[in-house]
Amino acid sequence: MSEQQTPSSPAADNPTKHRESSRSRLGLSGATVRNLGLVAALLLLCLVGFLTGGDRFASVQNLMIVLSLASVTGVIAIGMTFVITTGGIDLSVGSVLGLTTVWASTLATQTMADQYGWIVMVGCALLVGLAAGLINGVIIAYGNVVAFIATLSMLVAARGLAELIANRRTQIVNQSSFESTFQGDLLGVPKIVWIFAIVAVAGWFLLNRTTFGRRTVAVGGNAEAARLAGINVKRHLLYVYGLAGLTAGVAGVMLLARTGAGSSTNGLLLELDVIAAVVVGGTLLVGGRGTIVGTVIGVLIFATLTNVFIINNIDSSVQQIARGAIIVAAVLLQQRFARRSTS
Amino acid sequence: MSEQQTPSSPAADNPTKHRESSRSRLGLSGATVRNLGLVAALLLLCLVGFLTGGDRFASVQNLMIVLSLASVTGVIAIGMTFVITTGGIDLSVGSVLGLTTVWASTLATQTMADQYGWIVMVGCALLVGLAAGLINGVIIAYGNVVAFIATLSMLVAARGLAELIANRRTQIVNQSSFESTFQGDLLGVPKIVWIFAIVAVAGWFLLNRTTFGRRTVAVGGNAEAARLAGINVKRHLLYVYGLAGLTAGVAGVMLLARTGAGSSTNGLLLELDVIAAVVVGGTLLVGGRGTIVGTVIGVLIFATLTNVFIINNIDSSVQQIARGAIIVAAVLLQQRFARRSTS
Amino acid sequence: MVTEDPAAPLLQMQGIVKHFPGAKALDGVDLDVLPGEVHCLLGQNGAGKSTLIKVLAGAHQPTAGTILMDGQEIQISHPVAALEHGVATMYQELDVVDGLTVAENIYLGHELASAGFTQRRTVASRTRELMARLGHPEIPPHREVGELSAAGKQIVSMARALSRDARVIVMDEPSAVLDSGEVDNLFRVVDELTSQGVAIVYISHRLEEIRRIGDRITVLKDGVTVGRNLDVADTPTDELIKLMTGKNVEYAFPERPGVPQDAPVRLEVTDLSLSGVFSDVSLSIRAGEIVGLAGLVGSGRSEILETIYGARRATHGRVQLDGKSLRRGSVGAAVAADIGLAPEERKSQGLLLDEPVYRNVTLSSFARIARGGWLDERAEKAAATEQAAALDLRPAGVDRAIRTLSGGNQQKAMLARWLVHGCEVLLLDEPTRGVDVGARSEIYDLVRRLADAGTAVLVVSSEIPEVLGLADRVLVISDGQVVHSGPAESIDEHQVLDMVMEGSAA
Amino acid sequence: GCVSNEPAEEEGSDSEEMSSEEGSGGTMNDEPGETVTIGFSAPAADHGWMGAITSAAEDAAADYEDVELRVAEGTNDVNVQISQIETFIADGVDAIVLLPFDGAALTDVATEAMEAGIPVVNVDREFSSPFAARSTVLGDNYGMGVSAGTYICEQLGDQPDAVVAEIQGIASLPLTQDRSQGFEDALADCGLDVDNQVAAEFTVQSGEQVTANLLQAAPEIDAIWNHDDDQGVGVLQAIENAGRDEFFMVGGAGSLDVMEHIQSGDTVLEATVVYPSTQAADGIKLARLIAQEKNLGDLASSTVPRTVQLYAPVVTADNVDQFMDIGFRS
Ligand SMILES: Nc1ncnc2c1ncn2[C@@H]1O[C@H](COP(=O)(O)OP(=O)(O)OP(=O)(O)O)[C@@H](O)[C@H]1O
Ligand SMILES: Nc1ncnc2c1ncn2[C@@H]1O[C@H](COP(=O)(O)OP(=O)(O)OP(=O)(O)O)[C@@H](O)[C@H]1O
Ligand SMILES: [Mg+2]
Ligand SMILES: [Mg+2]
Repeated sequence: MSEQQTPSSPAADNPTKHRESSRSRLGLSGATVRNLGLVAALLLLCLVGFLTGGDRFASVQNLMIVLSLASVTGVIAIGMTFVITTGGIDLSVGSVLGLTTVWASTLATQTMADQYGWIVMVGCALLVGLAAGLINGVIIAYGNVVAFIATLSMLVAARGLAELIANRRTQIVNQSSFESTFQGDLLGVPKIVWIFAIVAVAGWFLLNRTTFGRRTVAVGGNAEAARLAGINVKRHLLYVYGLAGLTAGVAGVMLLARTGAGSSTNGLLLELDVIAAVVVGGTLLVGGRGTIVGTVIGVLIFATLTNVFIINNIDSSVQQIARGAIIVAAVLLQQRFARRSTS
Repeated sequence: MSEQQTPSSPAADNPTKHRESSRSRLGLSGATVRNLGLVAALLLLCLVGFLTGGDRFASVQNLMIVLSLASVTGVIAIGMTFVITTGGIDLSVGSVLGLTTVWASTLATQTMADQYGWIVMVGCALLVGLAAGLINGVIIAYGNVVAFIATLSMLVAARGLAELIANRRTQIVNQSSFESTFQGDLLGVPKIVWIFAIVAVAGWFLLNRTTFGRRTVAVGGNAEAARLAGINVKRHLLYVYGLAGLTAGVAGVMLLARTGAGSSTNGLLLELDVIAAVVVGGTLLVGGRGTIVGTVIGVLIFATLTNVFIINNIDSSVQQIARGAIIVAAVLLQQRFARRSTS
Repeated sequence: MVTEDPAAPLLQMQGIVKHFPGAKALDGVDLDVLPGEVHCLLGQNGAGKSTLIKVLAGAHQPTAGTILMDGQEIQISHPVAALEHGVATMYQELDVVDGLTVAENIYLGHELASAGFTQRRTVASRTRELMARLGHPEIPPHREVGELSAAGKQIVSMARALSRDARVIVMDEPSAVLDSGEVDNLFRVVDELTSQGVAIVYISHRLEEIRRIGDRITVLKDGVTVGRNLDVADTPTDELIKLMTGKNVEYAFPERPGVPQDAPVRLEVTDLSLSGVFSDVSLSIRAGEIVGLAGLVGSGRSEILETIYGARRATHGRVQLDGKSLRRGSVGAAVAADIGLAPEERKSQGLLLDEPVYRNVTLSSFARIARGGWLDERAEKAAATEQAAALDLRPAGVDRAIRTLSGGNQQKAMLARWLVHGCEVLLLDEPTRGVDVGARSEIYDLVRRLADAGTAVLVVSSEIPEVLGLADRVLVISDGQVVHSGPAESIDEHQVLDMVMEGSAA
Repeated sequence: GCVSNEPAEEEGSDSEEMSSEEGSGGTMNDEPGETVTIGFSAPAADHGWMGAITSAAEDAAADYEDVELRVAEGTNDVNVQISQIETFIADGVDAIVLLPFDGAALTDVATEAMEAGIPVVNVDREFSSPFAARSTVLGDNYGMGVSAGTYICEQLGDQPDAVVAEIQGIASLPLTQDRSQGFEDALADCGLDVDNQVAAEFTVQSGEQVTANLLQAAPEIDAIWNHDDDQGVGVLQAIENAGRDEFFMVGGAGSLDVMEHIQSGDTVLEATVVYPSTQAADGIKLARLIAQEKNLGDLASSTVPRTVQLYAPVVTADNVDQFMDIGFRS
């Protein structure tokens, strides 16, 4: 939002042209260079984890824990990457996630699932997420309401609706076909991690290899140019917010599988974590540039950070102070790295 | 953030020009026209309040309740208006507010205040707020860290620090000079409302009548142009975030007076409320346009909404759904109004 | 070049009216375009040229009027409809997306895709072909457009129009950001297209270009057609200017009074270098002197100006004003020492588009206008109004948002900023880019008047005649090096071009 | 397993039993008196226990035709909560039941209400001044910690090296600190201490998240105390996901699900410490009695007492049947 983020400003020390040449020499795309810094931050964090936690940190089991924890946030972050790439924001993902877990685990849904299989619960979660996303999209694209306000309103409203439906109770999932399908491991890797992987790969292709992705970047980079090139900008925004809602629904299914419970408190404050991961990953808040790989690394950084803290049994207040400092340090490191690697 | 907000996009039928001319005919500034729509939304809300609550709503006493409620948020929203006008954002205000209430009410501070008067507590709150804001500013302006991430880190870190200082206990204020100075009414109006009024008027002058305000608008409107016009953009950003921190400190003093207690949980999630009020008020998230009057009306709308809900005794979950819908409706109304009033 | 029967126009626009709420941009404009011709659209800044072609492109909806293609009335209700009817447009405002690659920009909106997946290889090879056709095989399809210069972006925009296989290509001031070599390239492609029967609608403020490629001319003034289908060969320049401006404009450079030998040196630049861009640039300008920098696009002229001004931090060298060294890399110091820069890209580097004119004008003069941080709006407006009047700013009011001014008037407002400030040294980067003939000579006069009053002026322009005509002394820059320095009278356009080419070949 | 969204009657019968429990001679008290308006304000229902509190209050009020309940929007912003109480005062309600987000912060406004002649019943989080409430219904947070710690001591007292882990609720709340303090003190009595401490947020999701990490951090555990049974749903799931069972767990609050687990012994959950979610319902009942100037049925004194502190017993497989009735559906 502030000028520092605009890559297009011909700011004094921005060696655009120069950078390009050295980059092409290395055969690296701009996104790759930016991601290198992030990987460095993640590796540094892992090193700290290993030095302080030893085998408790550096084990396959722990890796799976970190990945599992990253999965729910990660799936939403993929959808959020698209939203932020258009220059928008979706504050409602956390509460929509909560709503989908509640709706998909009501007595009625679970009873129907007993009859027709888990598809009912999954379908319910996805539909609810999609619907919430599309409502956001309509309000933003066709109502011209600033995304921040529209999705903040959805945040509040979806939470209220979830409370109404759940009657403020936690709904336990005991639908066996759902549990057997989504809980546990596959080839030694938790199923929800597989889902995250699939969504991430699909998201990467969608953003980088399809017209949908190209249009997303165009809408965020220069909406007027996109319009003049014949893109239906409003409809595209609608789709993108729908997509974000859909990923919230997928994440809802994953959370249901992982916690075995639907609750209106699910996803509380998740939005900030998700946005932070996406932005730390290198997607620009002003729009026009998005990176799925960066987002995945961003999510992993946050999950690893939590893991390292708990393994070291650090007081939660101290954790928070350290967390703030480390996030800033990671971003600074990333910048430094990007600058150095190109000189 | 999405294209709809960008006034600079030469969108096809954007009636900029027209608005300009009819505006000058009516002798109204652009901000005034936009604010009219907001006032209409507020009046409508008041009408609903009056129809449903009658005298319980339309009484001086109730007005004072609404104003008191609006005051704490309002003061921070004034600072936030400057930040958002530069195109930035400050997510840390709520937790910095919490930190200032804690720091200003520790045993040590209160003991010192017993000796030297309330100025110690107030000075402490203001200094802590200012320092937190300046740290934000340095990281954003000189570290080139995106404001969203820098202030999110500050949010987390300040909360952790507040917990450490308060040892997670609520600290009771029983410093009599502080209480007698800031609690209660003056001329029938609560003192914190007076403070809000003073801060709002000062903010208005600062934004509209001083070079500081002009620079704020310039930095947000086009940072590169501002830089080439000789404005020290980085230093100015530092000041603006410092100002936001300072208003968090002022709000801290007000909240201490209102609650008589300092706690690390003070100001939880306040940032979203504040940003929502500022944006609903008409300040652009992309920067370059800010309105103090709009912000004040925005804050009043949210406070009145809360008040009308209580008076009407609506179920808490339903309230949330309604709140979401009403915020969107208010923004839509404001837009419609602005469009109509200029045709 | 007109290959078909001139009686059968390809495209006709009749009685086009476009009202923006409160303003009439077009008030009944007609345009006939024949197949295979280059039809030039002329008019002052704000005459309505861009608005007209935006109506044609479906970006604006006309208030009234009809558009005929092959004699059939058509509706162009959105940009896609225009493209479907074979009308492709290169807009005046660069309409590329920085975050996308060259190839992606070219095929934006008509991506070659199977089942939604972009066919990257096909797209890349076609892009390579297009770039080769435009004379720029060195621009790779996968390069991010944000990393290209303005000229590069213009070429991408051109390639996009070509990729549409259009029957009519509209070019809105394509040459404004191009240097002479690039313009030659552009014209070669235009010739190629017209020989295939494609019609070109060409907008430019450079009359000599119109002489070179134009077939017929339509002249707009204040939203109405004042000259219709004039033959380029038969219409003298005076007449065109008269049609456009409604008066006789002396299209000449102001007299050079000659700088007195004893005039003090104002600006002294010694061995200034910016690593990777230019090196060891030395120059000095005396009070009352205008120095011009000539060179190709990308030769580093803008960077030299910006480095002198402190907007970029020099890696080496020194800038002195009246014998005192300036702090390196500090715009504030330069402004305080009364150095002003009118940057190259008005919109992105100079203006606060949504702010009123007077606030744009006083932005650098707070030290003069404010007292203790307090602004006196009345004083501000008075100062701005005074300079606006001196520059003949149109419309004269300083309260309107600067966005609503035409390009030439925005440029004048930029100059007014430094007039209010009062400059010892004025650095002008492409001061007449996109400015119409009338305003152009006013700007020349103004610069000369400033110099006569003792200001030292450094001008960068891609139009070599402009540099030669306006400046007292000319420095030729090639590849970041000064390759020639001498009085403007002692050198002509061809010599400059030779030097420039030689330097870049070396 | 149990089914959520169970029919509402069950809850109704719950509260009826409670009311008879509380005022067993109270048939007189339940008889309709003059209609009273009671204002109710509580923090946001952002976790199950708080949700149960609000629902219980609403249900309790619904049982009386002479009670008109005004429920303010749940909020964690003390500034807003103060404004809610101010509105109640301005409205002239007959009594206020207040579960403050932060007891100290709401003390002033509660005092104001009392001064305006409106009795305030303080629930769960205590005011910092005795003048702020007519009557106070408290759980026992410190006592909870002590009960949990004592239970663990009983089980592990002979193993001084035993690894004890603690899963807190929202760490920044004073009540969490009270619980942890009680726990620590009780453990200290038998020479144990807390080896791993993590903080969740009273939500299922956060419970699962921190527990997954905790189990990794501590490869060998002997006992866990989890402060809250709502987040406990996630905690148990994480334990199940990790396939760990070398330890036993003690819960907190006493949700019905947890009691069912204790009863069936199908999880590591051996016991829970009750922290009654009936407090707000009790608050409503007391407020009604105060406003109608009645007394608790069985008391000899003529008015409602100043403080009611609810007991925090340990529920184990041995006595769980006794407590099923007061368990709440989280
Ligand atoms: N979106 C708009 N809203 C209001 N007025 C507009 C808008 N676009 C253009 N105008 C006005 O319409 C008139 C014609 O503008 P246009 O851009 O077509 O001029 P032009 O001939 O292309 O000028 P230039 O040579 O400077 O590019 C101008 O007075 C301009 O201010
Ligand atoms: N930020 C930068 N860092 C390093 N080199 C740069 C940067 N920007 C531009 N350059 C290089 O500087 C040279 C000059 O750039 P530029 O296009 O601004 O020159 P110019 O002479 O002003 O041309 P124009 O007519 O386009 O203004 C180019 O060779 C370009 O590669
Ligand atoms: Mg134009
Ligand atoms: Mg240049």
